[in-house]
Amino acid sequence: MVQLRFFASLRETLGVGDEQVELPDGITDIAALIGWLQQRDETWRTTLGDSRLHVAINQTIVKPDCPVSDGDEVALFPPVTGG
Amino acid sequence: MVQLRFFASLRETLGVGDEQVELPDGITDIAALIGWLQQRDETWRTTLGDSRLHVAINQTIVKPDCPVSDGDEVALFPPVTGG
Amino acid sequence: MIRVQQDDFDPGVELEQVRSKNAGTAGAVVSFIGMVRDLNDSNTIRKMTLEHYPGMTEKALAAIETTTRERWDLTDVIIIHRIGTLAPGDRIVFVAAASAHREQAFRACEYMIDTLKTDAPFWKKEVTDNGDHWVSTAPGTG
Amino acid sequence: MIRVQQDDFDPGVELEQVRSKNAGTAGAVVSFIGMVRDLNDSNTIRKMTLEHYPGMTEKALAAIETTTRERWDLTDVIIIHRIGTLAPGDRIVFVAAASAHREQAFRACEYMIDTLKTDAPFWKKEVTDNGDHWVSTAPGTG
Repeated sequence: MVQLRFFASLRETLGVGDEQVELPDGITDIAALIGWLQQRDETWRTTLGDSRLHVAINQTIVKPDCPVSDGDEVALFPPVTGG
Repeated sequence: MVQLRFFASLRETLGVGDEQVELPDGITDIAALIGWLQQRDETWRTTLGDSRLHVAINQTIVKPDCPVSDGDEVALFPPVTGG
Repeated sequence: MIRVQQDDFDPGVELEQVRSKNAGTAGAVVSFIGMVRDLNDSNTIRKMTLEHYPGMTEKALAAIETTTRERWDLTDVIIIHRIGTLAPGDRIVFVAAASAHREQAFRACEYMIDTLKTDAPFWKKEVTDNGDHWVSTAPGTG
Repeated sequence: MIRVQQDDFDPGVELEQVRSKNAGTAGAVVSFIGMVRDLNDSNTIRKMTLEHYPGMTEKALAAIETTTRERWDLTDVIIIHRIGTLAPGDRIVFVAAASAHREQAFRACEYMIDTLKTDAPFWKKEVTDNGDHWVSTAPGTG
């Protein structure tokens, strides 16, 4: 299982904050995981297609080619705006 | 009359804080005034010969070629070290 | 020292602690306070909500503190960031660096707030007269 | 606002006044606090006396405030400098700049303390274990 987490505008647009998913065979990196989630519907396709999307695995920012595996916490969020 | 003021190490070395002097004929700028004061003795000669000496006329920093005239307040002091 | 909290903080208390802890060794303390502005993109801001990513936030701020202490010669570092609902004028963030020398403290303080604004998972949502919206670029503070 | 005083000041009180006076317009306040260090040129400092040039000091600080306000887009400026006898750890100087944007506040605050250290007629005399002496170059604070 992978723990998905969505924040801020992503959470609101997708209508989900936390979600656990079973990684399908062949989904081994972030880019593939995002592509798989985008197949859900038009909202997911558009929202996760934003080039400014940030990804963190286990609370550390990573690139789209970063491997993802069972037990990971994968967070997707828009550019940060604190401070 | 010109009001002379000495601060910090200058005041201590010269042994004088405030002093009123009558400008002699021919003393019309800061450089000449300093040269005239240096004639007092060896201490004055050395102390006012320091190239880092700062001069203010009427509480504004000036260069040695600045004219000085009757009624002015002329302050001499070492480089500032506040803050 | 890093802190993430809903409650307000008192810059005077933080600065006095830095002073007394580093009395004699720190000649300079530079601090930054970020506050909610009442105008952004010509929208009047009524309120603001700060969301964050619990867990990652603390890791991100701790990483900023570590990098900052490695890069400059500091006697102390503070990062405090608020979350939750805030109003214009409210304090959002406090960053301070203490050092023997002021150049180090200025560079460290500016680095910390710059890096926080790009690396720490906080998101601002503004409540304006034209509706609510997530801040996308220039945030509501300086 | 500029002040020259023997008494200590409270950075928290000053920063809170800046915040409340500029609530909503200032998104950033950057401040610098200079404090007496206990070591200078490997001499242990017991006390320090700050002499100044009354009258000219106020003119010099007012000129720094004016130039700073002209050069950057600020909502508020504070310069406070103490005179008299101080001990290690004591606050000497406080400089703060408030602005809508943090870059302006950082640049203005750093400019003010840099300029104060070259243009304002203050002189430090240190009381050390090796006798008293006037500070000639690097001063006892950051």
